[in-house]
Amino acid sequence: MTVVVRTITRVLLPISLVFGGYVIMHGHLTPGGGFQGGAVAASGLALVLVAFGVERLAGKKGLLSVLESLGGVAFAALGFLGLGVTFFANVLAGSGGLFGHPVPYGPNPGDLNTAGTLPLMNWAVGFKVLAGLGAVVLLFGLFGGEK
Amino acid sequence: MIGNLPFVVCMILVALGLWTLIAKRNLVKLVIGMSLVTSGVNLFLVSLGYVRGGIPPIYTYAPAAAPMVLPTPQALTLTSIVIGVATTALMLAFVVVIYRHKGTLDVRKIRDLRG
Amino acid sequence: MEETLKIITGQGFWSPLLWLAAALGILLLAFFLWSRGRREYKRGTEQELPFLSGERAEDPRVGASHLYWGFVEALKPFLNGLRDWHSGVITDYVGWFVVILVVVLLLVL
Amino acid sequence: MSVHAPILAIAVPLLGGFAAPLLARIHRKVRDLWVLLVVFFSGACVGYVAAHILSSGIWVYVLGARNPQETLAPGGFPIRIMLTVDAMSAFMGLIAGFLALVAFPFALKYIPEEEGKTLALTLSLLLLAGILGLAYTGDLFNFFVFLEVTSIAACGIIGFRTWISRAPEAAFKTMVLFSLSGLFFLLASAFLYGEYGALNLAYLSAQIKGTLVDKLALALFLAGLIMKVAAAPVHFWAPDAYGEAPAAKTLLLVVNTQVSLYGLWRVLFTLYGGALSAGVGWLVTSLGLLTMVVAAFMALVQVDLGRLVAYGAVSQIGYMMLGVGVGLVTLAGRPDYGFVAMKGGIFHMLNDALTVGLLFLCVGAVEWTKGTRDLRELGGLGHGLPGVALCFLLASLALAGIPPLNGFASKILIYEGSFRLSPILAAVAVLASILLLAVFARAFHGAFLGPRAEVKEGLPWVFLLSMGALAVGILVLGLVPGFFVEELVAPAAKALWHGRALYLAAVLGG
Repeated sequence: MTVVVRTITRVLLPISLVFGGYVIMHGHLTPGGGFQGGAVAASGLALVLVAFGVERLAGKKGLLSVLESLGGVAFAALGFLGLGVTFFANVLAGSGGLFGHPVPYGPNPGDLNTAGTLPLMNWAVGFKVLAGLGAVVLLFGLFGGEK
Repeated sequence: MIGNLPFVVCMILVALGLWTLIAKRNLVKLVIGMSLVTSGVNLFLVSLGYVRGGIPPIYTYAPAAAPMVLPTPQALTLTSIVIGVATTALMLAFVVVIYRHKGTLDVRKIRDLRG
Repeated sequence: MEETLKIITGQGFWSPLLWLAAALGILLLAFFLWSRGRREYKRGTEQELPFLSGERAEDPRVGASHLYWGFVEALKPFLNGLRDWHSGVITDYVGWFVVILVVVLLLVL
Repeated sequence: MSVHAPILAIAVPLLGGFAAPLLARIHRKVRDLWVLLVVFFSGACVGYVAAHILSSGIWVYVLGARNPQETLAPGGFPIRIMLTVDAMSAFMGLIAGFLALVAFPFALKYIPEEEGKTLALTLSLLLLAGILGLAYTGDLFNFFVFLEVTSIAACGIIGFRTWISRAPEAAFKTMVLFSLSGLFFLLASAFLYGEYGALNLAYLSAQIKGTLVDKLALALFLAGLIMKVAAAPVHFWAPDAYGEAPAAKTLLLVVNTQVSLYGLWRVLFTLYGGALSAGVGWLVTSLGLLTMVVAAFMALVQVDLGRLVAYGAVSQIGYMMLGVGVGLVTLAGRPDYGFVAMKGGIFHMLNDALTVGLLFLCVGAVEWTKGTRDLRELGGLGHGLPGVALCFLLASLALAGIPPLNGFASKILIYEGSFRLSPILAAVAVLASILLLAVFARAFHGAFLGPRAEVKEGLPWVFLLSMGALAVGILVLGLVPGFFVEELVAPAAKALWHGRALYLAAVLGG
């Protein structure tokens, strides 16, 4: 690809990753969440693929698959965390300390930390989607490269 | 009657998707048809939850006592979109592999499995 | 205990163990008849070799497709139609899905 | 811990599936051990759930609530995700658990390491989680989600061997049809959600009165699920999928089809049990007849052993649809013969899982030793593989409904039940059975009889163990069918036939 595309990619990649992280992080407060944020971040990977070619990312296939598995394991494990009550029960919400106190009912700005396991699950899903979509795009690149 | 217009449009989308799946010969176009059906169903779900004059169901800085649209169909739609992405990616991957084996995307030529 | 060994079918019952006992009886009868037969068969002679239409068969294997050859041949038009129906074209399959959808819609409404 | 058994049966394979690729990086043995552990744990949970339900009724489990039995939110409205496990769900769970226990050890030896074994195991665990989820879930949307989980995992399993040109083709076709069926299921759920504002099966069932929207939704449900269960005019995906997937994994695909069939019964009996016309019952019955005849004739002309067995498997779906279809037709009057036919149809699910599973394992063993499944090239394997030949013979006879094996035990219930409704139904069913006997006599003759053929030595003992487990199951179910019919099948059939009120009461109270 031309130098224009490469330069713009260098500028846009960090922005897309940070914006993806923001969407994941605020998933329980504003529109967005794990999947959307992960997809935004994965678009950054796709951009790299287009601008620099498959070779640049080909070595990262193993890393992506590990990240994807880790995301899945973390999500399921967070569900198991609630087993003292019921599966998927939000035991961390309002448990004090880092996780803060129960939120008041009704419209309010909300805090980043008071939702218990929800943001953690968002992060798990976000990484899974980032890695999964990244791997899919990468595989399409690898497939298309040979003839 | 005019309130049902969104539903009619969604059904037209689904029908168009089915038409694409029946009438088109190119595998990639079949995947597009599948996406059309998915979009139709997703739009139908979202339009089900609309409340006249409602605001988005977000509690952050929401005006008090304003009616919100139903959040459940939106959550359902989101799940459905995620599944749709996975399905599309998988189908496109199969299309790529089929093309590498057979060198064609015409459905009439991809019929080793028949009879 | 009676109930665990047989199934009541509404018009009678099915008991596999009873059936096995009957089958055993018939088998014994068959064995008895068989054992009364003549024994003129000589091992190691030409009587052991396979023949096909009076000729010595070189490869006596009967291919799987030759079983029921006549039956399949007689039904050929029907079976060929059935095979053509499974055309392998995905758009046809979706078409049949739409047909089922329409049939069900007409039936239910 | 035991109060969480239903969700653990689903969640542990899910976690196991995600963790398998990570453990494969440590060591392959660790991964294999982990997969076996996960499957055994899930199987134990399934068994525990079944034992508990058969002794003390429906088990409701609400996810994320303060108490697993707290089904209703304040205001008397069920909003949470919940599992509602009755005798029929537990029966399906048992089938899935047993076949998984048989299939996974077989697969560990069957799929070569360099052919994506980790991927196949991961997908199979996800498929198992999806199947158990379908069997246990109590609301429509989760049913859809698990339907799609099984679709994606199943198509991954069918098509992951990308270097074979037929596998991706089968996977693509199956994927298109599976997605369509899932989307129509979702559309139908959306219709009901739009009308009643809920997705919980029990709540919707209490509300449904048979309005126009209800009927439209019923048609969409039926169209989607009939495709997923491989009934006749839309069964085309099944032989492709069963034939091209690795033989050890086809067992899970068979269970996947059966659990979709369970979904169809759940929708018809529980969701629409109060407002159903006899026409739907006749539709299911006639599609069942069409399925069994068409599939039996198609099996007659196959030359590929895997595809032949696949058509045999499709024809068995027809028997289940016939048995339960007779029950649906007579649902209004609930005569005794309707219940007999229902018992036959549901018993046949278990028998079909065992016999078809054993046949596919035999096909896998044949392919493993000879590298081909073409009946024109096979022959004489009975000398080298006596165990496999014996298992194939046993399973074929059971599939064709020869007494005293298990296939006959369930088929006689179907024959006698459907005979009372119309003798033509029973006559067609018997005809299809005779055809199947001819088909499998030919398959057995073509593959195993004839002069001795060279075989690859060293068939793993795990193969024979898995096949032996299924063969013993066939013999036991055949020789003492009364015990299983009374203890397992009758409660499951009753849960559909009479159990709708109990199902509603378990969730809605009162």
